[in-house]
Amino acid sequence: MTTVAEKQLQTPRRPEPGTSLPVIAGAESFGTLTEQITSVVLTRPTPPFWYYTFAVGMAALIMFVVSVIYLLYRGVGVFGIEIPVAWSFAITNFVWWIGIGHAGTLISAILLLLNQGWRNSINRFAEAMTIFAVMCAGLFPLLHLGRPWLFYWLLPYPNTMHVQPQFRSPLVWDVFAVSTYATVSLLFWYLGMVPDLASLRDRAKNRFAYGFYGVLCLGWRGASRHWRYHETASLLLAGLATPLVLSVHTVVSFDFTIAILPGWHSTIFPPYFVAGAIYSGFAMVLILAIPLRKVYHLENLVTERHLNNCAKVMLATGLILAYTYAIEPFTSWYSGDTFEMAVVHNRAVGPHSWTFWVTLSCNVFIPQLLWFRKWRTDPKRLFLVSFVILYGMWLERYMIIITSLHRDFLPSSWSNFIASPWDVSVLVGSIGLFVVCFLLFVRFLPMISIFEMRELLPFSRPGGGVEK
Amino acid sequence: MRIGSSTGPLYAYAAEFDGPTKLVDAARAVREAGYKRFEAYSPYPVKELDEIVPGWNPVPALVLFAGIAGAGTAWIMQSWIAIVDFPINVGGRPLYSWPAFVPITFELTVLFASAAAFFGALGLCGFPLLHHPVFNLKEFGRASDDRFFLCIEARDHKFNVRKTAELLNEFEPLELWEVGKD
Amino acid sequence: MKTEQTRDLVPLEALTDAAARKRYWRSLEELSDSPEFQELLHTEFPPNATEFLDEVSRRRFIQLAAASFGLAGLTACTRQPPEKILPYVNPPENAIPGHPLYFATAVPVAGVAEGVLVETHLGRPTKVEGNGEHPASLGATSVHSQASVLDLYDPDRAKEISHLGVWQSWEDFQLALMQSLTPLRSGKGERFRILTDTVTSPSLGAQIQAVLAMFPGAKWYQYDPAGRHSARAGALTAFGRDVNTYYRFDKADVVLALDSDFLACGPGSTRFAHDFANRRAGGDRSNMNRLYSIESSMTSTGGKADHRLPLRYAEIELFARDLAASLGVAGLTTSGSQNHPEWISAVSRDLMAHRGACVVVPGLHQSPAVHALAHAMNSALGNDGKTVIYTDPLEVQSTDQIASLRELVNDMDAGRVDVLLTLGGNPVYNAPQDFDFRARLHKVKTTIRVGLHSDETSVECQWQVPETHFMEDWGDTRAFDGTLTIQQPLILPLYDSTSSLRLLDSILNPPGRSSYEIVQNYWQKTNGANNFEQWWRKSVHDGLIADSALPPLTPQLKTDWAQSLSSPGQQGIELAFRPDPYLYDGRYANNTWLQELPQPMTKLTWDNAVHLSPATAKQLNVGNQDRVELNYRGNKVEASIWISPGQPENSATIHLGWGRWHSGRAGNGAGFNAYALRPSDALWGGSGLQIRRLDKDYPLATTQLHQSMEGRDLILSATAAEYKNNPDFVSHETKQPPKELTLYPQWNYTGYAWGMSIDLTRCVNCSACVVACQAENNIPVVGKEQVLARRAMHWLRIDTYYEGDPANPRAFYQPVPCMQCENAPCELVCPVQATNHSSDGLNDMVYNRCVGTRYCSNNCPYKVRRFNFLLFQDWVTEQTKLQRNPDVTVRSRGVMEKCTYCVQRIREADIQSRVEDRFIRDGEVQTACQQACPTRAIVFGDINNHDNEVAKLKSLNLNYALLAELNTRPRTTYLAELRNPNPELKSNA
Amino acid sequence: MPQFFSRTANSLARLSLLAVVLGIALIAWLGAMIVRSPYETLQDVPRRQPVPFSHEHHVGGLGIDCRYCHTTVEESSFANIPATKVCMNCHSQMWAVAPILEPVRESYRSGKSIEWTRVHDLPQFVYFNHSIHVNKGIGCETCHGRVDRMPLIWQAQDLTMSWCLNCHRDPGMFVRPKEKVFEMGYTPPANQREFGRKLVKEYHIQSLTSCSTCHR
Repeated sequence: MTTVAEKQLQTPRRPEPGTSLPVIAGAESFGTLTEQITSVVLTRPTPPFWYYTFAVGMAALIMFVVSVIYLLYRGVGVFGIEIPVAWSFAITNFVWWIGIGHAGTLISAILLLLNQGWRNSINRFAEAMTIFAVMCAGLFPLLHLGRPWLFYWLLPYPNTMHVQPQFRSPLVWDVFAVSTYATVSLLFWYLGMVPDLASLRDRAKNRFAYGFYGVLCLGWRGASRHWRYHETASLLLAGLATPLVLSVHTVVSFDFTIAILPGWHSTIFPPYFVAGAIYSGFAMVLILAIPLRKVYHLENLVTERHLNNCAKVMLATGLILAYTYAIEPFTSWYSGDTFEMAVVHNRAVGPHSWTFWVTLSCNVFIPQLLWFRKWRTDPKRLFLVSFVILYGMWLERYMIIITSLHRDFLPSSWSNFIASPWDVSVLVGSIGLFVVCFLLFVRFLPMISIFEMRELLPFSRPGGGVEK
Repeated sequence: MRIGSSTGPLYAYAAEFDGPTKLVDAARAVREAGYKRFEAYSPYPVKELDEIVPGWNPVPALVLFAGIAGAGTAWIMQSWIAIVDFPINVGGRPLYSWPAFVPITFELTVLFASAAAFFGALGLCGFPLLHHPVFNLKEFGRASDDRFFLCIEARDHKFNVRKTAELLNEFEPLELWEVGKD
Repeated sequence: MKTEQTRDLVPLEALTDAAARKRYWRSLEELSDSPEFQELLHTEFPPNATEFLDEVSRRRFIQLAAASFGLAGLTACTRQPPEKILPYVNPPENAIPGHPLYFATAVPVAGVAEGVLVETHLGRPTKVEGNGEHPASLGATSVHSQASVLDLYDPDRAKEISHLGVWQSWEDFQLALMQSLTPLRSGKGERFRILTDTVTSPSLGAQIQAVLAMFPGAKWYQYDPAGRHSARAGALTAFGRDVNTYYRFDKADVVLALDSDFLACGPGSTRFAHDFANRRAGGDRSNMNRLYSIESSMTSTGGKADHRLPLRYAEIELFARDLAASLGVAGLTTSGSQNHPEWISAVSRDLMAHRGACVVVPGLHQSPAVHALAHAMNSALGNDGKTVIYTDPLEVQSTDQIASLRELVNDMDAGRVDVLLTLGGNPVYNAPQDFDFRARLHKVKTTIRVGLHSDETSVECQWQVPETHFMEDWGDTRAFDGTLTIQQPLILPLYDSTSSLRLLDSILNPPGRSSYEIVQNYWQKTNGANNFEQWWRKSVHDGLIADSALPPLTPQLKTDWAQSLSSPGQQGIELAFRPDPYLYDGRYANNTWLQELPQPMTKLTWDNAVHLSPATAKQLNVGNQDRVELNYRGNKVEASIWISPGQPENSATIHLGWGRWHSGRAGNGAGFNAYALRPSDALWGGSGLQIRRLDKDYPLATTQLHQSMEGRDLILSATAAEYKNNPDFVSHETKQPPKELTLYPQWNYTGYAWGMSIDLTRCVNCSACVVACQAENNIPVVGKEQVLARRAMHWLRIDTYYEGDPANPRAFYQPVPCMQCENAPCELVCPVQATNHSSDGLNDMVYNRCVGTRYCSNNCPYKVRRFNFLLFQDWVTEQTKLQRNPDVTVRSRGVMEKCTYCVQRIREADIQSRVEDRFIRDGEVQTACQQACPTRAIVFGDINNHDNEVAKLKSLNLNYALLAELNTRPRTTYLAELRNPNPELKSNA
Repeated sequence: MPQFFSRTANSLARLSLLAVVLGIALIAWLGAMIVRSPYETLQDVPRRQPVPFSHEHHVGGLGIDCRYCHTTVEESSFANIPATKVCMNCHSQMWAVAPILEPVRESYRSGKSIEWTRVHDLPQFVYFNHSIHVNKGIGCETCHGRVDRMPLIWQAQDLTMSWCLNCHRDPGMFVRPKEKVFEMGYTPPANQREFGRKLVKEYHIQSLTSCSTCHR
């Protein structure tokens, strides 16, 4: 009787059509695959890299907590906001974080629907990234309220005042969109993780771990009935999450487009924002994936092909952005609207023009390097480009918010904007929150979907061979 | 035949395989033999088992109904609040500004449907179900790793200690286990 | 006009087609795209890093306990702290709790009265309104009257009698006063001196005279640093006697202002602005008056002028002389300067064409010669008795204040003074620099100071006696035309204080009578009517003594007056002192409303500055906010530069009243002290100023950083001639979308529909409306740091724009309250219904519902919403709480606020009318800004009733909506500005 | 180790899930109840006063009209709390030495106000006006309840905003003839709906629900 492992040695690996880069590199059996991923959580010593980054993240998180306490104590005026620039960092951060989250949903939902098998090795941590990013994002609209303790007035509930939210406001849409998005992402992520939690349970070395993962996996047994419901639910969730993810950033862009401000009031914003969101999200995925695969020696699972594919998505969305950057001045010129033209002019040469040009460089010019295969597959170079894009996308939102607000209709109200140290500390602090959450995830939960990776193995189908 | 769990009355026979091919073949044979209470366990979804292992899948219907309920809830809530509950002139817009109600209606549709998919799927699985007789099988831990199990419950009216074991042994399992109830 | 020059200075020129039509620009640095200017633009904004280190926030630390209570009150699910009700023991007559009472009195602004009605709630004065029957007010108020109520509650007022800093009782003080005065009686009181502010109060004058009679050797000095020194000297030159001059602008077709800011500053300005505006925008506007302004710094009046000529302080005298000569004033030769011949000829022709219906107005701070020349011109033009009225001086005793103060100082220096009683004034701070008053004060044996504040003079005197505020005590005072008002107290003195009247009485008839007895006795004696009680009641009630205006005089020009004129020399940079438009001579320095009130043209708050013309600044290589050292005759002071368009070349204007060091928490350290440069022989300036640039800058807080309209149609204007040819120019220039152009059905407002009309022709930028709004609506003051951070809270602002040549631009004023848009963009985006429309079309703002997303502000195209970024409202100081209007919610941290058309007044009137089962009458509801406005530029009412004034104004063809193309459909609309330039005179038209 | 959890773990897991769901519901329900309860609204809670003034005695027993003490109720927003002088009008003669009235006499002597505890205490941002309500046929009793049966005064209604809106949206259900405004124990006619509609028309009553009607 030959074991699967032996059989697998003789099965030739079939490269996927259309690419020369493999999804899984190196020989794998079910056992080694399970071992490789679960051992990160269960057996292997936590690498020093984890501790270093955790320490840095924790320091930033403490800064975040301190800043938030001070913010709540003094009031939202500790930020650099003013009249007319009544929104600045907080909303920028909100849009930025939400946008980052979008890549996770895209990878897990849209690529699942499109049957892109390669996404199996990155979808789990991308989803985790989504959840933590949405969490960070969700904090900002709360923190930037004048009276944050009354946030619940944005929700409809029976109350003694007999007053309900105003459903024409994009901010109420935001509340629903972001909370739906957070909930659905969490459900999707958890549903996908249940079978893998069972794997962790079954490989747990001590009672505590067994109990912990045993409860978390709810008693998963891998019965074919389980898989049937699980698969259906996953597909349906993917089908629901796909329009959801598009709607969320569309709604976020409504925060701007519903307003009458020149530079905000534009129909191109929804696709523009969605593309930008995916763009920045993939950059974040790469920023997370590149060190992770190195530190945890996952190069065989997260291969150059993944890097290449992510880079291609970035290139494509980056080009969409470039198009919108180009079309914006065109439409304002074409409209003949004095105010719109003034904003375009102000963005290009006004006191905040540096944000415009740096944004353009980060999001359009520098990413053109991705046309070169070397830049798409070399981890270090790709990391660099991703970093630039991530910064560029933050700056883009900052640019949109500030340049439209600080010079709008009446020149008498024109102003400038200068950030306060608290603006920066809360932003950096939120990154710390994200890093801490993400590292805890890596440490305690399976960061790669094990069961979906098994499906990728060539002998996973009855009769051998891989489904596409 | 090895004993998986010594205590209690017999729960099931479990055949352990090292790959999906034999599992599917065995399951098909078991079904053709007229067994109803059997279940296949695998570390990843094996599509072929869907047609073999009996059961129905109400999840899509659940999701559809929940989605409709979500849409209805959102639309009715918004319209009622804006028109009936406290009609207020907001920026000169009409009370029934329906285009403004679209985003939330969509979001709640998705929220309700997703919740239905998630809770429906897990609920149909019977979760949380931390204790289950099949866990009495010591080797069952590998069902989430690299082993495939086919269980035929003793409750099945066709179950016969000898015949069932013979049927399963036909497919050369790595082991055939006897699983106890406790 | 220098078209080619200004064109490339407009940054948006390339994009705006309107640029070809109009060229607007803003603060000077933007005129240039040079890197330095760009850098300046960046540094102009404050880093917020220090915002939690400032003084205010340290205080705030303590406030937080109280604040949390306030916050709790606004939340929904917290129980309110229990509240007590304290009813009267004996209810006063006429007092209905919940209804305010109004009492007539008069606000003495620099000794000259403005009649007012003071609103009191349960005995607390909260708001000052104009007295419609008083000639100086006619129902309107100046900024000073509006702000005077805050002075009453100033927490830094002097609170107790003290001797060398030790608390004393009133009896202790009286004893000490007697002890120091009794030995002087032997020498007939030669060593006893009294120093006062300018005294116009008859009863106080009588008291002082009585004291002087008791001490025949004693002397009385008056000193007002910003008083009518020149006017007196000029009158003496021209007529050989002192006269009080005032003007009848309602009868003047042509007005020539010689460095006079008569529309916004100085005695009578409230009335003058009223008459001027009525003459300008009355009827069908076919018969406008014309204003020429020749001035040495940019003022509101200059900005309003049809023709403005910036001349240096000294050049104005030459101009006046040349003009007078060309008007044919006898005995006068021209200066020979040959400057501005086209102006001389055009203006003199225009004046001659309107003999008896024109007026020449000299500025109070101009030289005596200009005053004399103005008298001569008015006389030559036959204006005397028609547009120019002369009366006896308002002062009880007109003196050469500088000479008399010099005498006092010399006596003090020589040790000839034993007791100096200082009533009011603040000579240690504001006496001419060369008098060295502070050092000499210490040579006096006993120094006694009666003052409202514990100020620079108080702390240098041995005895400090707190003075009552005019709202706390009886008194009397005169208006610009001599009309008398008996001031009545509205509240018991808040502190252990006394009035000058009472103090003097304690010398005359120890232990002294009450102020009431003193004033009533005086008038009983003076009036002598047999029905005195009735006369007294009526006079007090009406807020003025009937027919008490001083009778007109007809003084004759001296024959040899012209010989006493001398020609001023000039070299180098000229320095001009001006009283501050708001702080006056510094007496209002601790009034936070006035400190934070944006200065008329520059919109500066919390600081004064050295005003230089753009070209002079360039020449000196200084820019906005640069710190410089001013050196004038060897006296030095550090100051900041502000580049002011319209300032004459080689001339620096600085305002008095700043840089105080003992005024209280608001005034201390705000601005620099111009008195430190002021010599007694050049009170209003002279040449020879040296400016040395120091290598540091000093942030100046302005509320308007950008004063160019960027070619946008924000303020529509035309000349009278253009309007005549094209009466519908407004509808051609605005792009109001048709009402049908919307997908949505219309809301109909069937009941009241409140609306406002603001006439830009009438607005003179006096800012009374802004302070009135602040007083009425409990608007907090935020302090300089927060103004720098662009967080000023004024609900109503006056945008000031410049157009044309920076050396001599045209200025435009536009008051901007909430527009109350029917299609309000702000409401649409509020997630919690905190702002929405009332059934009568108001854009309601529900403070208690606001969670502070600030989205509404972003979406407000007019940027009229104000946000409580931090805890701006003072929840701690007890005194300021007393001032608050109980009908308006006091907003706390994290809440948006804005103009509501004074909805509390609308609702009050609404309720009153419904109780009486009738409709609200036109004019029954006045907004605070409307009520305060001297020129009646703001009119408010129900626009659904076509008989109402506001509806009529809105139907004029001058009516337009700001940013109409956005289809917000504002309820507040403007009437386009009309000007009436002289076709003969090309410049500055 | 596969069979790690005991059979009871299944029930335990399901119960704890249920507990979480029910717990959240319970907390929400409790919160909703608390804000509507007398704990928050102080409805029906008699308040201690410096003098135990009994409306039951003065109104119910002696039949004194509301306006004898609450003098400004018809003309002002504030109904007025009587001055000490008003108490002394009678109590300088009647019960002139009763120890219970000592605080009143003390106030009269010293000129210091009696410190009553406010019972009907609206938040500072709510501007209620008595005169308009009283003049348009809203009885004292409608909001203040049967004052003639209150030994110590308490709040008869919860005074929440939704309570205010109840009437403001449909005043016809609560309005009564003007002459009955100060009457206690008024029973609305059976046809209040039609009767109210008639009065609303007659008195020109408006249903005002704009925010600035009460919040300024």
